[in-house]
Amino acid sequence: MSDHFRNRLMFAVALVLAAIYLFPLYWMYITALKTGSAMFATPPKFWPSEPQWSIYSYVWESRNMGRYLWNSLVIAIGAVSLIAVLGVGCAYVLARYRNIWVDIGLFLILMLQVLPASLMITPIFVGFSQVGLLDTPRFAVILAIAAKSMPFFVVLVRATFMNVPMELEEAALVDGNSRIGAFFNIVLPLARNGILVSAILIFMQAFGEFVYSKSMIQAVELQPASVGLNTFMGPNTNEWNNIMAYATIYVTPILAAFVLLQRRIVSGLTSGALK
Amino acid sequence: MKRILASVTDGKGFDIGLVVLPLAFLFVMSGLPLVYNVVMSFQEVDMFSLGSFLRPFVGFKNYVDLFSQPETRPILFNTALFVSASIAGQFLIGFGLALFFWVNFPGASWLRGLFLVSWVMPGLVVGAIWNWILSGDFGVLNFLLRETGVIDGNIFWRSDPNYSLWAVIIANIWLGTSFNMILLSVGLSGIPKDLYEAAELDGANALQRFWTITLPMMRSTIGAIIALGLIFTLQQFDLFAAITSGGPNNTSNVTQYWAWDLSFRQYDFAKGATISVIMIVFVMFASVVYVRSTRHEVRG
Amino acid sequence: EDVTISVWSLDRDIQPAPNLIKDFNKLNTGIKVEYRQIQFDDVVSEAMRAYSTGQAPDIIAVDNPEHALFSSRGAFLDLTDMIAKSTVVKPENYFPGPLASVTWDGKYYGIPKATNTIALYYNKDMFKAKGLDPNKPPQTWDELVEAARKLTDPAANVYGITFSAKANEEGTFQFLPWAQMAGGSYDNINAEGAVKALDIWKKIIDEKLASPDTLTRSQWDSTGTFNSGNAAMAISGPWELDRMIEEAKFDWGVALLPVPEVGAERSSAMGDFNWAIFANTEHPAEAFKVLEYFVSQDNRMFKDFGQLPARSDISIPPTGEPLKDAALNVFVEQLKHAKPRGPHPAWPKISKAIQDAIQAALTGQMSSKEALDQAAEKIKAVQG
Amino acid sequence: MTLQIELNGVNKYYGSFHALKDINLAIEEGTFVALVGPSGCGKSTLLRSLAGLEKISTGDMKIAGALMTNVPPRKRDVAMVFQSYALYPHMTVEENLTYSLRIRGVKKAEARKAAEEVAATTGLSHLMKRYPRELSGGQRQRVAMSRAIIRHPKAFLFDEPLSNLDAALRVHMRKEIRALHDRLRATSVYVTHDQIEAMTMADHVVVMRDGVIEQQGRPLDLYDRPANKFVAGFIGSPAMNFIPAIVGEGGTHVILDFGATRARLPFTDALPPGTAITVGIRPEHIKIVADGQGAFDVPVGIVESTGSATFIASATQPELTVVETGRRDVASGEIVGLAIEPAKLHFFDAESGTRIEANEARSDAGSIRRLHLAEETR
Amino acid sequence: MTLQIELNGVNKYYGSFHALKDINLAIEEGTFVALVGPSGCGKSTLLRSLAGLEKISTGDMKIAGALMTNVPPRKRDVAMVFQSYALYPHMTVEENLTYSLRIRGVKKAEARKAAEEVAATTGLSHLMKRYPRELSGGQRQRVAMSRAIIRHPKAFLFDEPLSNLDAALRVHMRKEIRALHDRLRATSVYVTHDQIEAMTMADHVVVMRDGVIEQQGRPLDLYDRPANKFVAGFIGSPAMNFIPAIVGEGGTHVILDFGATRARLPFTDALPPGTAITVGIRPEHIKIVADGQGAFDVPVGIVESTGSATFIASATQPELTVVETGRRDVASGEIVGLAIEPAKLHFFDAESGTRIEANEARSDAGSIRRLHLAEETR
Ligand SMILES: Nc1ncnc2c1ncn2[C@@H]1O[C@H](COP(=O)(O)OP(=O)(O)OP(=O)(O)O)[C@@H](O)[C@H]1O
Ligand SMILES: Nc1ncnc2c1ncn2[C@@H]1O[C@H](COP(=O)(O)OP(=O)(O)OP(=O)(O)O)[C@@H](O)[C@H]1O
Ligand SMILES: [Mg+2]
Ligand SMILES: [Mg+2]
Repeated sequence: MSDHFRNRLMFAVALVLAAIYLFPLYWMYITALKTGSAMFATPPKFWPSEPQWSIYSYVWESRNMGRYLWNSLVIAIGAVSLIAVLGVGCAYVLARYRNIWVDIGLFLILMLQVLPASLMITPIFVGFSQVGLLDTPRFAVILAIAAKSMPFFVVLVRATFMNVPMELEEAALVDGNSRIGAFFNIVLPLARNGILVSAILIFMQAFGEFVYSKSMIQAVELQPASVGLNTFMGPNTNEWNNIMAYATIYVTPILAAFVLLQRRIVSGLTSGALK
Repeated sequence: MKRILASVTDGKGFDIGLVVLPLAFLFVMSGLPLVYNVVMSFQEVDMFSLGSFLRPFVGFKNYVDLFSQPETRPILFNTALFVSASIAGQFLIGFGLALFFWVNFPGASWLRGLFLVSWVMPGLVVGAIWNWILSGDFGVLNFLLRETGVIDGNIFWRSDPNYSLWAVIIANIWLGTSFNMILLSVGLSGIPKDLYEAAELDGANALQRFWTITLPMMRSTIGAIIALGLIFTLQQFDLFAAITSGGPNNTSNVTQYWAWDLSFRQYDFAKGATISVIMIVFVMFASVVYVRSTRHEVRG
Repeated sequence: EDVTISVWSLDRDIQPAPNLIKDFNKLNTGIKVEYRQIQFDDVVSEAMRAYSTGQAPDIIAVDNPEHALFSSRGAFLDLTDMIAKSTVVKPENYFPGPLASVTWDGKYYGIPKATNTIALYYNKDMFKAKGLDPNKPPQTWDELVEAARKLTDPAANVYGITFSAKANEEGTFQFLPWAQMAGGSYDNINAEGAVKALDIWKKIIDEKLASPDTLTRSQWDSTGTFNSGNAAMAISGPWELDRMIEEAKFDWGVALLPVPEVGAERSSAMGDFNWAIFANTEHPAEAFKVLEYFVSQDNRMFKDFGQLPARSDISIPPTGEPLKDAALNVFVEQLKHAKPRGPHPAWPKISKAIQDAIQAALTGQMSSKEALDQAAEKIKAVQG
Repeated sequence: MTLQIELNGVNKYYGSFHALKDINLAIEEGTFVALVGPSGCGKSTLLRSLAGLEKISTGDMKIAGALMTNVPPRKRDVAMVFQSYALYPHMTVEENLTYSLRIRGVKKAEARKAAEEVAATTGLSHLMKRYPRELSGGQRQRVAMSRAIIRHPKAFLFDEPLSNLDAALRVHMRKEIRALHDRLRATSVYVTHDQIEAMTMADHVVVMRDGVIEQQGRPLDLYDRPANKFVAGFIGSPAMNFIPAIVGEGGTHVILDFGATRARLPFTDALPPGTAITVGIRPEHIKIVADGQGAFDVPVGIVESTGSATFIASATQPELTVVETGRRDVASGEIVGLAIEPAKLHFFDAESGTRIEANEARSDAGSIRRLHLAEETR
Repeated sequence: MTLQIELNGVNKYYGSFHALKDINLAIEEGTFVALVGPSGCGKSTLLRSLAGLEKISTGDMKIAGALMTNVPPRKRDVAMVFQSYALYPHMTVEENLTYSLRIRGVKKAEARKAAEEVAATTGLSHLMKRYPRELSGGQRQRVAMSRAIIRHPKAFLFDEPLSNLDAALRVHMRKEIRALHDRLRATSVYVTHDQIEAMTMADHVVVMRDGVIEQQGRPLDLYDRPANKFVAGFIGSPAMNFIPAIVGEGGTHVILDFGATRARLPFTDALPPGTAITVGIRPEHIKIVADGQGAFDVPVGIVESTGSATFIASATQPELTVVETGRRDVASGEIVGLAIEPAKLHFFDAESGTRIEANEARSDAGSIRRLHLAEETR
C-alpha cells in the first residue's frame, strides 16, 4: 500500500467523519433557508424546496448585525487579552514548580470556576453595580468573562508548559537573559500550540458569551451578537430560520478564521532541543 | 528595595507575582460570588434582598427541605450519569479523532479545524438543532436510523423517559468532542517522536505504544481536560433548556438545570444556591483528584 | 430639564413599546422616555436584580402570571388612585381576565398591555379527506378525541392533534383551561374534572393521536408540525396567525376550545404582558402619564403591531385576510372566557407542580389522579 | 555464513538534502561492524534506516534475505541505542529497562531479574527507582545502553553508546558489548567516534563521508592500506601527517614540500617523475632523534604530554605531529631530527587523494638518506 | 592573580541524595580547569551550581570575590555548554548562536558576523538556516559549543562539549577552545571524559568521585603522583594495573600476589615488612621482552591492536595490561617477560588506597631481579 493511497484513504475517512460531525452545522445552514414550518416537516428535507436566500440580507439589516458583531469582537478580544496577560504567567509558574503551594493554587483555580454563569451573575451584578463598573458595561463583561474563563485557560496552558524542557530556559538564563526575557523568548514560543488553541477556545467562548452580556449591557448599541440572536425569541415565537441565518452569518467567518489559525498546531515543537 | 526588584525580574518574586496577581483577580471576581452563593444557601432569600448579605439565617433548613423532595435523588443520579457518560463519550471520541488526525495526511489540519464548529455555534442554535435532530417524528437521527434499518419505529429521544437523558447526553457529547479533540491534539503534538521510535524498536505495537507511551505522556493534558470537562458538563444547561426542559417528569433533570430552574423559574434563590453548594462539593472532590494526579506528571 | 422615565419591555422594533415611546418622545411633553429591550426569559430575574440594587426602571412590562409576584411584595406601585382619576385608563374597558392579573388584594398594580389566548386550529382539507365536516370542528372533548383518531394517519406522517405539554409554563398554560372547563382550578387542581382532563390528554398521547414529543415541544414548534401538514389539529394562540397564513398550504380554521360536554362552562388560558410602575420610582406621576399614553394608543395595537389589546371596547378591524379575520373572531370570543393564571405571588411554583403532574401522568409514571393529588398537595404547601 | 544485512543502492533524501548516497553494504551474520565518519556524514541516518525508522528514498534493503521496505521497525527485531538516548521519561530506570521484555509478555519477576543483571554490568543497580530526569548524562546513556542489551535481538544498532562515559567504564562496557555480541551471535552495527572502539571491537569497519561509503574492510587493513587520503586521515589518532610532494627525477625519490623548504626521501617505486603526490606518515611512525640523526631536521613547535604519551608538533608548514610514548623532554624551538620508517609511508594522488600502491620493492628500511632541510630546491 | 572562583564547603542535595560533598575549590583567574570523574560523580552538578542554575544547599560560592548566593545566572556572565545541548528548537542555528548577543543588544549585522566566524571554526557554516531537529548529533553539539564560544564571558563552563565529535574535529576544537581561552583570559571549567583533553588542555585538573574532590593539581602531577588508587586508576588510559602485594622481609622488596603465583620486586624503601599494599604499574611502563628477560614472565591473554598501538593483556589474576606502540606480534597463550621500570612503580595502602610515598632512594633502574613466576610462596 503506497503512501499516496494511504493518504487518499485517510482523507476520505476524515471527510466522512467531518461530514458526520458537521451535520448540525449543515442543518443550521439549510434551516436558515427553509420556511418557518418546513423545518418541522416529516420526513425531514435535506434540501429546502424553496430556499429563502433573501433571509441573510434581511437578518443582517433588521438586526444591524455589524454593530453586534463589532461588540462581540471587542468583548472577545478584550477578554482573551486579559486572560492571556493574567493566565499565561500563572500557568507557567504552576507548571514550573512541584510543591504544595502549586497544588493549592491549582485547586483554587479549579474551584473558582465551578458555578455556572447563571448563578454567578447575580452577585457579580450586585458587586459591579456597587463599584460603578456597570457604567462601562462592555468592560464589565470583559472582566466577568475573564474571571469565568481564566481557570480554563490556566489549567490547559499549564499542561502545555509541562512539555517545555526546563533546560531550555536555563540555557537562556546562562545566555544572559532575565527570567522575563527567557520566558518570552524561549518558553512562550515553545508552548505556543497550547496557548494558541486555548486562546482560540476562549475567544470563541467569549464571542458567544450570553449570560453576562445580556444582564450587564443594557444599551443595545453595546450588546454583542449573542444577545442580538435572542431577539428572535419571543414569548410564543421562535423565528428559527432567522436565528439560523443569523448564526450562520456569525459562525462561518469565525470558523474559517480559526480553521486557518489552528493549523499551526505542529508536532514536535521541542524536538531536537535535547540530547 | 533593589533586592525585591531583582527578585521580581529573576527570582521567586517573579513567580509569586505571576501567580498572586491572577489569583487575586480570580478571588475577587469568582471567589466572592462563590461565597455569596454558599452564604445564600444558609439564608432565607427574598427575591428583593439579592443586593445584600444581611438576610435571615436559617441554618440547614434549605438543605433539609431539598433532600426531602422526592425528585432530589433521581436528579442527583441523573447528574452523575450525565456527567460520566458525557465525559466518557467526549473524551473517547475526542481522543479517537485526535489520534486519527495525528496521522499526518494531507488535509488533516484543515479538517481537524472544522471540528471546532461545536465550540463556536451559539448554545441556542445548538440546542435547537439537536432538538430537531432528536425529534421523534421529523428527527434526522431517527430518519437515518430507520433508513439504515437499525430501528423499526421512531424512538422518541426527547420524550421517552428511558431516552430523554441520553438525548441530552448525545448532544452534549457532540458539543464537547471538539474541545477534547483539539486539546488532545495539542497534547499529542508535544510528545517527542523518538519515544515512539524507541518503543517501536522495543517491539511495541500501535496499541501498546498508545498505552505505554501516549497515555502516560499525556497525563497532564488528560488530567486537565477531564477536570475541565467535568466542570463544563456540570455547567451545561442550555441543552436541557432546549431539548427536554428536564422532562419528561424530571427524567432528564440534572442539578445544574434544576438549580437554574429553581433560581430563575421559581425564584427560589436559596434552593438554587443550595444545589450549587452540592455541586461545589462534587467539584471539590474532583479537583482534589485532579490535583493529586498532577503529582505523577512528567516534566519535559 | 426633562424628566427621564426608563421603560423595560421585551418588545422589539416592530412591536409596540419602542414605537410608542418614539411617538411619545416626539410629543415633547417634558418627559423623556428611555427604552431597553430585555429578553423574554429574563424579564423577572433582570427586574429583581435591578430592583434590589436600586437600578430598577420606572416602568416595566411583565408577564401576567408573574405580576402578583411583584405586586404582593409592594415592588409595584399601587395605581388604584391614579386609575380612578384617569380619564384614559378605565378598568371597565378591559377583559376580566387581564384585569384580574394586575389586581392584587383588590388594588390595581398595573395595566394590561395586550392579551392572547388559545383555541383549536384545524386543517379543513384533512377534515374533508377523512370524511369529517370541515365546518363542524369538534365541540367536546370526546368529539375531539374521536376526530383525532380519524385524522391520525401514521402512514402519511400525520397526527390527529398537536399541542404542548412541555415541562415549563407552556404546559400549564395549555392544561389549565382544560382543568378549569371541568371545574378545576389551580387551587383545586385535583378536582374530578381536572383528573378527567388529564386522562383525556393521556389517552391522546397513549393512542399516539399526538406525537409523544408533545411532552417536550413548545407550542410554536408543535404548531409548526400543523403548518407542515403533519398534524391535523393544533391548540395554540393568535401569535401563530401570520406564520400560518404564510406557510400553511391548506385550508384551515379556528374553533373554540372543546368543552367537557355540551354546554359546559368555557374557559381558556390568558397570555401576554402587563405594564407596571416600580414602587421606588422617583417620578410616579410622569410614569403614569407615559402609561396613559400607551393605553391611549391601544387602538393601534392590532392594526400596527398585530397584538390583541386586552380591551373589550376596542374592536379588531378586519385585515382583509378572510382566514385571519375568521380566526380572530374566534379568538376574541375565546378571550371573553380567558382566565389569568393565579394571580398568586408564588405562581411559578404552583405552575411547576402542575407541570410535574402533567408529565408524571403522561409518561405513565403515575395515574392522573395520583399526579394531580400530589400537585394539589404541593400547591397547598406553597400557598402556606 | 548467510548475508544478514544487505543494502543495494540505498539513497536517502531529507527534502533536498542528499543524506545517503548510493550505499551498498553487505554485512554477514554475526559480524560486528563499526561505522565511522565525520560528524554529519549520515551514520545515524544509515542506522535509523536499518531500524526502519527512516524510510529510504530509493534502493533496497534486505535483512536475513527479506526485503524490508514495508516491514515495520518492531518486526525487524533489532535493538537500538539512540544517539539522543530516547529514554521514556515517565518510567523509572527499571521500567525503562524492562519495557521491551514486558511488551513481549515476559513475566514480571523474570524481567526484573534480567534488568538487575544488566544494571549490575552497567553500574545502574542503585538507580533502578530513579526517573531519567534524576540521572546524570552518563547514567542516562547507560540506561539507553542497558535498554538495548537486555534484549536478545537479531541485530544491535549502537549509535555512539559510550560517548558520555569515563575511560574506565568505557573499557568495561566495550568488553561487555563485545562479549554480548559474541554470545548472541547477533549482527551489530556500531557508530562511534572513538578510534579505539572502532579498531578493537569491530570485525569490519565502514568509513563514511558526506553520505558516501569511502572504504570498508577489516580494521587493520584500513589502518595499513587506507584507500584514500580521507580514510587515511580519519583512521588513526592523532591523524596521519600529510605532506605535498613531487616524485623526483627517475621516479625513485620524493621531494617533500614544506613551503619555504624542501626535504628529500628516497623511494624505489617507479612512478612517473614529476607526479604531484601527497605523502602520508602516521605520527607513531616518526621518531624524534638527535639533530642530524634523522631523515631530516625540523624545529619543534607545540609539545603536549598526556602523561603516557607526548605529542610533538613541528613548526613547519604543513605541521608534522609525532607521538612518543612516555615523557619526552624536547622544548619548543629546538631543532630535532625525524627518523621515518620508509615502509610505513603512504602515497596518495595529489589531486584525487586516492592511494598510490607502493609495490613490494620498497627501499629497504634504514636506507633513507639523511637530508638537510632546504637541501634541495625544485 | 585574583581568586576568580572560590567554593567553600559547598554541599548539594537532591532530596536525600547528597550530590556534592563539602567541595572546596579555588580557581585563579584565567585558569583552564578540567573536571573529571566517573559518570554520576557530580561534575555537571558542580558546573550547574557555578552557573547559578542549581541552588547549593550549604556552603558558599564566590566569583570574582562576590558572594553568588543571590546572583541570578545572567548576572554571572558565564557561558555554558550543556551536556544535553539545550538548543533552542524554535530557532535556526544562526539564531541559536546569536541569541546571547541579541539579548545584549548587539547589532544584527555584528551578531551575524560573529556567528559566521564561529560557525566557520566549528564547521557549521552551511547549516546556519537549519533547525536543531534537522541536525545530526555531532552538529547539534557543535551548535551548543558555538553558542557558548561566541560570547566573551568572564568564565566558560563546558560540560562534555566534544563527546559526539570525531577525532579530527575534536583535535581541531580542542585547539580552538584553548586558543579562545588564552585570548579572552577567561576562566574555564571543562568537564570531560577524554583523558587527552583533560591532560593537554587543562592547567589544573580536578578529579571527583561520588561528590567528593579526590585530588586536584597540575595534569602531569596527577599522572605522576596520584594521591590514591582511585585517581591513579582514573588518570591515564588504559588504566594503571594494580596488583595486591606484601612488603617482604626487611621491607626492601614486595611480593606481588597473582593468586596462584607470586612474583618478587625489589624495593629499597623502608616500609614495615608484612604491610599489605597495592602496587600500581601503568601499562605504558611495562615492556614486553623475551621470555625470561623481564622482571617476571606471564602468559599472554587477549591482544588487541588499534593500528598505532597494541594492547596486550596478561592471562593472570589480576590481569596486567601492557601498551606497545605500533603492531606487536605476540599470540595469546605465549609466555613473555615483562620489563618494568622500577622508578615508575606506585605504591598504595592496601586498605585505604592512599598513596605511599616512595622516597627518592628507590632502587636504581634496571636492577630489578629477574624472577621466575611461582618462584616464591608466602
Ligand atoms: N534531580 C535529581 N534527583 C536525584 N539525583 C540526581 C538528580 N540529578 C542528578 N542526580 C544525581 O546526582 C549525581 C551527580 O549527577 P551529575 O549530573 O552531576 O553527574 P556527572 O558527574 O555530570 O555525571 P556524567 O558524567 O554521567 O554526566 C548523579 O549520581 C545523579 O544520579
Ligand atoms: N531532518 C533533517 N533535515 C535535513 N537534514 C537532515 C535532517 N536530519 C539529518 N540531516 C542531515 O543529514 C546528515 C546526516 O545526519 P546523521 O544524523 O546521519 O549524521 P551522523 O553521521 O549521525 O553525524 P553525527 O556523528 O554528528 O551524529 C547531516 O548533515 C544532517 O545535517
Ligand atoms: Mg549521529
Ligand atoms: Mg554530567
